[in-house]
Amino acid sequence: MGYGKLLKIDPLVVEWNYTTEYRHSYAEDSPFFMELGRGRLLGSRCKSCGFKYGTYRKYCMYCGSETEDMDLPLQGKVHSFTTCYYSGETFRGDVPYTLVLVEFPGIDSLFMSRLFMNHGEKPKIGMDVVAQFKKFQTFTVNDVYFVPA
Amino acid sequence: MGYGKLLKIDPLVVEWNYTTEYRHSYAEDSPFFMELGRGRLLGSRCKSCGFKYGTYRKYCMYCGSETEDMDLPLQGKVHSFTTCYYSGETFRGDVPYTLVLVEFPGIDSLFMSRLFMNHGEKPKIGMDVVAQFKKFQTFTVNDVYFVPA
Amino acid sequence: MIAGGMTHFKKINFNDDFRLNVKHSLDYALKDSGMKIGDIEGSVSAYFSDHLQGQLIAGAMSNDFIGLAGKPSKRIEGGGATGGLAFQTAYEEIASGTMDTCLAYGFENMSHVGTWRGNDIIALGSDASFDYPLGGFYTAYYALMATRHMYEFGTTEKQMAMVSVKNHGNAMYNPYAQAPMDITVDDVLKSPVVSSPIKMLDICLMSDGAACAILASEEVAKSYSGKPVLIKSIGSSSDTMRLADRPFGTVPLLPNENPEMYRNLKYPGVHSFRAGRLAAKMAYRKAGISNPQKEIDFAELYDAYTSAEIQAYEDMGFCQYGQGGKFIEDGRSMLDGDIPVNMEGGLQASGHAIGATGIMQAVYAFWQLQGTVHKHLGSNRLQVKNPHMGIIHSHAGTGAYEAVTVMEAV
Amino acid sequence: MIAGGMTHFKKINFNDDFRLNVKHSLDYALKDSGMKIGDIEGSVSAYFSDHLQGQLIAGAMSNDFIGLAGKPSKRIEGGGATGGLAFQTAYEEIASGTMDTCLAYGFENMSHVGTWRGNDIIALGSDASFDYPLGGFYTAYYALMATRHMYEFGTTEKQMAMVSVKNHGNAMYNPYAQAPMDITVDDVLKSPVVSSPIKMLDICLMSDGAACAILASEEVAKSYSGKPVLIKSIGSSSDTMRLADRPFGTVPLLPNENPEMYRNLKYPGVHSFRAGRLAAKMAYRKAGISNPQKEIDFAELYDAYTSAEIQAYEDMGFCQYGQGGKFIEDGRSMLDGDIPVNMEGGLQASGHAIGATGIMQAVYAFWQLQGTVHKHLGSNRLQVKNPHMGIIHSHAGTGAYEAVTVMEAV
Ligand SMILES: [Zn+2]
Ligand SMILES: [Zn+2]
Repeated sequence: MGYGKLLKIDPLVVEWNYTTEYRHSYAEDSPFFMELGRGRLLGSRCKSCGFKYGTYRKYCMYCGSETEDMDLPLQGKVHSFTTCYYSGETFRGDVPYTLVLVEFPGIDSLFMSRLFMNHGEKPKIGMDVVAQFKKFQTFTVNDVYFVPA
Repeated sequence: MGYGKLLKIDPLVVEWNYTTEYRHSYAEDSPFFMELGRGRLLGSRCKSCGFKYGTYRKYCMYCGSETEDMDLPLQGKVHSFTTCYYSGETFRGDVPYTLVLVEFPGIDSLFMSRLFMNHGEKPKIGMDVVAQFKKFQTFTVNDVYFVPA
Repeated sequence: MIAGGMTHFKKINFNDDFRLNVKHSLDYALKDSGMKIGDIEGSVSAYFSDHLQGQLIAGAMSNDFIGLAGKPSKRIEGGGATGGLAFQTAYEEIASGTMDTCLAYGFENMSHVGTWRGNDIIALGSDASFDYPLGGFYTAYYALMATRHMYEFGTTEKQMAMVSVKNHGNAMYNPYAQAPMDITVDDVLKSPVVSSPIKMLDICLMSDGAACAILASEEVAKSYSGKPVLIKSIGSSSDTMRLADRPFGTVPLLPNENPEMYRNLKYPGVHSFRAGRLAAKMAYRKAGISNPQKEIDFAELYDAYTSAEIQAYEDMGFCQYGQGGKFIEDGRSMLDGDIPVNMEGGLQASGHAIGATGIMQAVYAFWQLQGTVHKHLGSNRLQVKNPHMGIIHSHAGTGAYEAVTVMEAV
Repeated sequence: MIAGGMTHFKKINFNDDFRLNVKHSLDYALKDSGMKIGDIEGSVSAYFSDHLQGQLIAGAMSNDFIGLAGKPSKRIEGGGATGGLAFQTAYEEIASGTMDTCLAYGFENMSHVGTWRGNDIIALGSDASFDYPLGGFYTAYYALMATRHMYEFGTTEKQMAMVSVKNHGNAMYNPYAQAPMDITVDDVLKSPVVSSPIKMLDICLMSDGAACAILASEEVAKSYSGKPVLIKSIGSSSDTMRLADRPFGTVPLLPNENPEMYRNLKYPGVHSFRAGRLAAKMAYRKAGISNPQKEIDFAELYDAYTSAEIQAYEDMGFCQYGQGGKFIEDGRSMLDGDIPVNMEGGLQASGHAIGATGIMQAVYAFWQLQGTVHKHLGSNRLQVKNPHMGIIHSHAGTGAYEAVTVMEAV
C-alpha cells in the first residue's frame, strides 16, 4: 500500500494494493502434511481418553493430553457434501468443485476434503469414497482428495 | 493464498502470498486531497466551538458539529521531527526521510508531513517551514510536503 | 438500553467512511435520548477484520472521530458474532461497575474489496491449514451443514426459500434495509446456486454500515429515557472452528424438553449449532425463561443463510430439533406468527455489515420493545403487537462463537 | 488471579503454532494451580492483527484447541494494549457475574512476515489516509514524541539508553526472556539509528509467544490457591489516533499533584500520553491510591521504546512530568530502586508478542506479588522484596488506548 491509483473523484476513491508473503508453519501439524506425500492419511488417537480424530490434532480437545498419530482408513462415507459454483478469489478458477465431510469407520470425528467424480455422477450422503493422493505435493491439504469407491 | 511454496521441512513451512486491491475512499475527507492538487492546504474550523484543526476533519471531535473548510497558512514551524533510516516495507526505497509535525500560527492542532532539506541541513524544533505541492498528484497526503522557509 | 441508531445499510457507500457511519448512527441515538456525547462514559467498538477495513486499530480511529478520546474503549471481535458480543461486553462494562453509561458501536465497510475477494478474506476466518485451502468459504461451510440438516430432518430447499421470501418481504417496510424485495419461493429456487443447496437469494448481503446502542445502569437509564428497555440476560458459547471436529453427543436440553425427544439424534454433528443452543440455554436460565416458545415474543436471528435461520429456530428452542422447516412452513416466524423472526428483514435483506449486525439487531429489538417502530421506521407495519420479551442472536464461523441476549420491555 | 503461565518468547518459533503456544502457557498455569481445564468457565482471547496471523477469528481456533469449545469466549483487540485490555475484560467477566473463573490468554506469532513487512502492517494501525502514506511507522511516531519530550524537559538519549541497559540486564536472570543482554549505555548509543533519536537498542522485539492468566471471583479463588493475588482496580482510557490531533490543554492531576507544578505545560501535546495518565488516575482512584510514589512497589510498564518507559514514569505519577529522565538516571526504576520497573526485562528484552504482552506483564506481577519469582524464574534475583502493590500498564498507537491495572498481595 502507499500509492494510489485514481478510481473516481467526488468522493475521491483510490486503489491500493496490499500484498504480503506469509511464512506459514504447519508446526505441530507438520507430520500430517509430510505423510500425505507418502500416501498416508494421518488421524490422531488420544493416548489418554482414546478419542479418535478424523482430522489430525496433536492434542486432545477433550482431555488436553498429547495424541499419537494413527493411519486413517482410506475408505469412508460421505457425511455431507456441497458443490460450489462460486468461491473466494483464490479458487475462482476451480469452480465448480465439490467439498465433502468424510466419516471413517471407527473414527470419532470427520475430515473435510474435495470429492472428484466423473461427469454426471452426483454426490450423496452415505456414498462410499476412497482417498487418493497427489503425485506432486503442493504441501497443502489438497494433497489428499476423495473419489467414489 | 492457497498454494504453498516450500520453505523448509521439520517443521513444514510454506510461503503463501496474500494480496488484495483495496478501494480506499477518502469519503468526507475528499476535499482535502482534491485541493492539494490546486495548491491549497485545507484545515477545518468548527462552526460551533471555533476550534481550528491543522489536520482536516469534517466533524469537530470536541462538540460533534460539522466543521467548515479553511485555508491553512502555508508557513509554519517544526513542532517535532524525526529522521527515519528504517521504515515499513512500502517505504524501504525512501529512507532516509524526515517526518515533521508542523504547527501553524493561530491554528489549534498540528499537521504531519515530510520535510525535505538540502544536504547537510538539519531539522530543528521551531524552524520555519513552508508547504510545497507536488505538480503531479499522487492522490495521497504526500501531495503536500514542507521545506525550510 | 436507552437509545440506538443505525445508518441505512448499503452495498457501497464511498461518501461516508466507517467513522462517519458510526457518527451518523450515534447522532441519531443521542438525539433520540436527548443525551450529549459527554454523557457517555466509555465505549466498546465492534468490527470484524483488518483485512476488510484496510485499516488496523480502526476502533480507536472511530473513537476519537465521535468525540470519545479520553475515555475507556476497546474493540471486540468474534467473526459474525462480533456485534452481538460487543453489545454483551457493553452490558458487562455496566454490570461490573466500570461505567454507568456505555456506547456499543459496530461498523464494517465491505465495499473496499470485491465480492470474490471478500469471500476469500472471510474464508481466512476458517482453519487456514485444513479448511480454507480446499476452496473452503463460508457459503460452502453452511451448505455442508444445510445438506446434513436436510438429510437428518427432511428440511427442504422450498422451506429455506420461504425464509428468504419472508425476510426480503418484511424489509419492504424498513427504510434502513439494503435489499427489500417482493419475491416468491420460485424466485429464490431459480436464483443461481452458489454452493448447493444454497442459492444466491438464500444468502445475506455484504454491506457498508454502522449501528450503535447506548446502555446505562438501571438508575441512570431512568434519567435519560422514559422508555428504557431492560437487558434481561446475556448468554454466549463457542464451538470448534472446524466443522470436522464437531462431536456426536447429546442435546443440551432446555427446560421444556426431555431426553426422549432426541433419543437417536447425534448432536450437534454438522446439522446444528451447539454454541447457539448453549448460548440460548445460558441466557434463558439467567432470564428465568422456562418455555421460550411461550415467553419469547419475537427474535432477531442470525440469518446469514436461510438454512441458518431454520437451524436457529431449533437451537433457540422455538420448536423441537427437526421441526425448523415446518416452523417457517406453518408461518410461525412470519410477522403475524406466534414468534415473528427478523421483522425488519434480517441479514438477508436489512444487510450485513459484520461488526454492525449484532448491534443493528439490538436496535431493532429495542424499538420493538419500546413500541416505537412507527417513529423510527415510518410506519407501524413491522411493529410486533405489545411485545414483552425478545431475543437477539448472532454467530460466527459456523457457530464457533454465538451470542444470545434477552431483552425485556419495562 | 490464581495462576499464570507463558511461553519462552522467541524471535521465530516455527515448531509451535499460536494455538500450541497458548496451550503450553495454559498447561503451566493449570499445573501451578492444580486446576483442570474443566474448571475454567470461559475465556477472553487477545491478539493484535489478522494481518500478522494470516488467520482470521484466530481466537476461536485457539479456544477449541485448548479444550474450551462449548464455553463463552470472545476476542479483545486494542493495538499494543490488546493483552492489557483483555486482562481487564476477564476481570469484568467475573465482576459482572457472568463467570466465576475466566481465562485471559494472548498470543502473537510475528515471524510469519519479515521485519520490514511487520513494520508496514503495524503502521496500518495508524491513520491510513493521513499518516501511514507519509512513510509513517510506529518507531517514527514514538520518535516524534521523544524528540518533543527532549525539547520540553531536557530528556537525553543517554537517559533513554539507561532504560535499555536496565531492561536487557534484568532479563539476564529471566529464562523466559528473548534477548537478555549485558550491555552498556555506549552500546545503545552506538546502535544504528532507526528513527532519530530512537536507536535499534531502544526498541522492543517482535516475538512469537503466548501468555495466560486465570482469574476467579474472590470466593472461588480461595478454593484453588493458597496465594491468590487481588486485582485491586482497573483503569483505561483513549486518545486520538493521529498525533497531530492531540490537544494542548492542562494535566489531569493525581492526588499528590497540584496545578502549580504544570503552570506552563501544554498538555499532552505530543510529549506525553494523556490516555496513560487518565488510565492511571482511574485505576488509582478506584484502588484508593493517593500517592503512587509511596504506595506502589513496582511496575510493569510498556517499554516498546525506551522513551516510552521514561514517559510512563511521568504518566503513572512515579515522578513529576519532566522528571522521567532523572528518574532512571537516579536509578529509582532499577531493581534496587524505590519503584523497580520491568524487573524481568519488559518488552525490550523479555519480548513483545503483541497480544500476549499485557498478559505476560500480569503474570510477572502475579509472581512478584505472590513472592514466587524463585519458583518460576529459577532464582530470587529478580524478586522485589515483599511487594504489596504493583501495576501493569500497556498502550496502543502512541497512546490511542491505554490500560493500567493495580494488583495487590493478599
Ligand atoms: Zn483425550
Ligand atoms: Zn466544535
